[in-house]
Amino acid sequence: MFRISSTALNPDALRRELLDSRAGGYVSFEGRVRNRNAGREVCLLEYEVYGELAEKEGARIIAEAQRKFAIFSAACAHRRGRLKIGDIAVWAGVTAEHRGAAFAACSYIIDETKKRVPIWKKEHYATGSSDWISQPAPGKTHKPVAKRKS
Amino acid sequence: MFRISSTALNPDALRRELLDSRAGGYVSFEGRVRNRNAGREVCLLEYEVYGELAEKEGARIIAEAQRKFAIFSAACAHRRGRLKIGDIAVWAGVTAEHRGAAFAACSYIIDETKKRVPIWKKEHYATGSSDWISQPAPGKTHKPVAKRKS
Amino acid sequence: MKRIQVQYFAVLREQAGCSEEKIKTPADTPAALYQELCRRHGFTLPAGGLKVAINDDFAAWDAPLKDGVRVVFIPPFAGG
Amino acid sequence: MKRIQVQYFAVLREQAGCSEEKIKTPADTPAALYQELCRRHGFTLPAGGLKVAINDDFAAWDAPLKDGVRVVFIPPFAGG
Repeated sequence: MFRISSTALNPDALRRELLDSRAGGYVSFEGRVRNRNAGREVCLLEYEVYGELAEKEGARIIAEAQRKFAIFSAACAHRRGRLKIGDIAVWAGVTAEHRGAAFAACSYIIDETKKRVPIWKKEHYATGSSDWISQPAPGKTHKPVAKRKS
Repeated sequence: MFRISSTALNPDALRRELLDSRAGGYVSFEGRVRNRNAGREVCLLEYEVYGELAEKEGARIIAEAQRKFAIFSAACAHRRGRLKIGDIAVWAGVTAEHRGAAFAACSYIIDETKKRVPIWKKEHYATGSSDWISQPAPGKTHKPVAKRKS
Repeated sequence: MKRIQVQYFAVLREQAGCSEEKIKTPADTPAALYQELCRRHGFTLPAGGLKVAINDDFAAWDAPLKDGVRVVFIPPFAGG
Repeated sequence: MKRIQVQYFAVLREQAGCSEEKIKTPADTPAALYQELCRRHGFTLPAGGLKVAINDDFAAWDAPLKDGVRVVFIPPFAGG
């Protein structure tokens, strides 16, 4: 299950959809809006989503995780719209008989979602300016996509 | 924070103790009582804890995780007493700026807890028999500690 | 001339000043179409950093552009 | 003779039939004490598979056993 949501993500409800009496291990990840990025104070984040392709690509990622790892179930949900500091932007959860597979699959889903699912993030700063942020090169922090038009 | 609890673990409440506006990533693990282990149908599990040493060793594990990984906060809680299928036996949660460290630290805490914290598990089977279970050799499923006295 | 529906997101949407437009174009590929749109809208992103989708599937920059399709130029993104 | 408090968990508790006892013993080390308790309680676990704690800290099997300490023999465990 891969879902784009316009309303707050509820990890407890999302988890309940996954649970299974066979599952010994449940691993989840929550990505939250931070108050700083690359040294700048962030006030607000806006997520824009190419919905049709995001849901297709997200479903492929979940199916790949099911194939690659010995897991029972996996899901991922991502927000669209305006988010405040501390709001959950993305959630992923995996259940498995053994925890190793659950950790690996959950990490895989988040990595691939960030790499492949067309979701854009605009950071609004305390200074009043804003920037569209792109995926950083490995080891780097996020950087603006393009200079703002003046 | 490492805690032995005689009552149900509440992941939502445990998570709230960890949250922090700096934290971009939150990873958690829940280990639940499964209905089968090593091919036998499990009805009930009993956890017995050497409390004084468990809390000392658990606190050491959390401190190690804080030292080894770039994380903000980490916690682990383990049940004692009788648990039913689906009950949470152990929970661990980690917050970090970046998700890689959060996944690694959460996995470390669970691995070390299972290896080093003196907590015993007795499985009660559908057949009416029961066994104390020990840590399996790598790649093996759990096995009984000793033959029952006849 | 082909009739193509183009959809914009994020920085391209802001630079185009709209999220969608219908255009008539002689372009045979997404690459040629993007060049044309750069001239029209003053896009600052080089094609090399973008991906392209035709009818909601990723496509090659030199894929044939058929009449009536929907094209999305996908700027660098960063979910999560 | 030393007075030692011994605490039992899990399979050792069940085989001893109690979770705690105070004993007087000539044993100088946890290893010697465990041998003595095996004879008394018929423990089936070999010392090689156990750990030992003195006053709630892990200790060596040949650590000196002082009067008045609390000893726990720790059978193989498996939390989680």
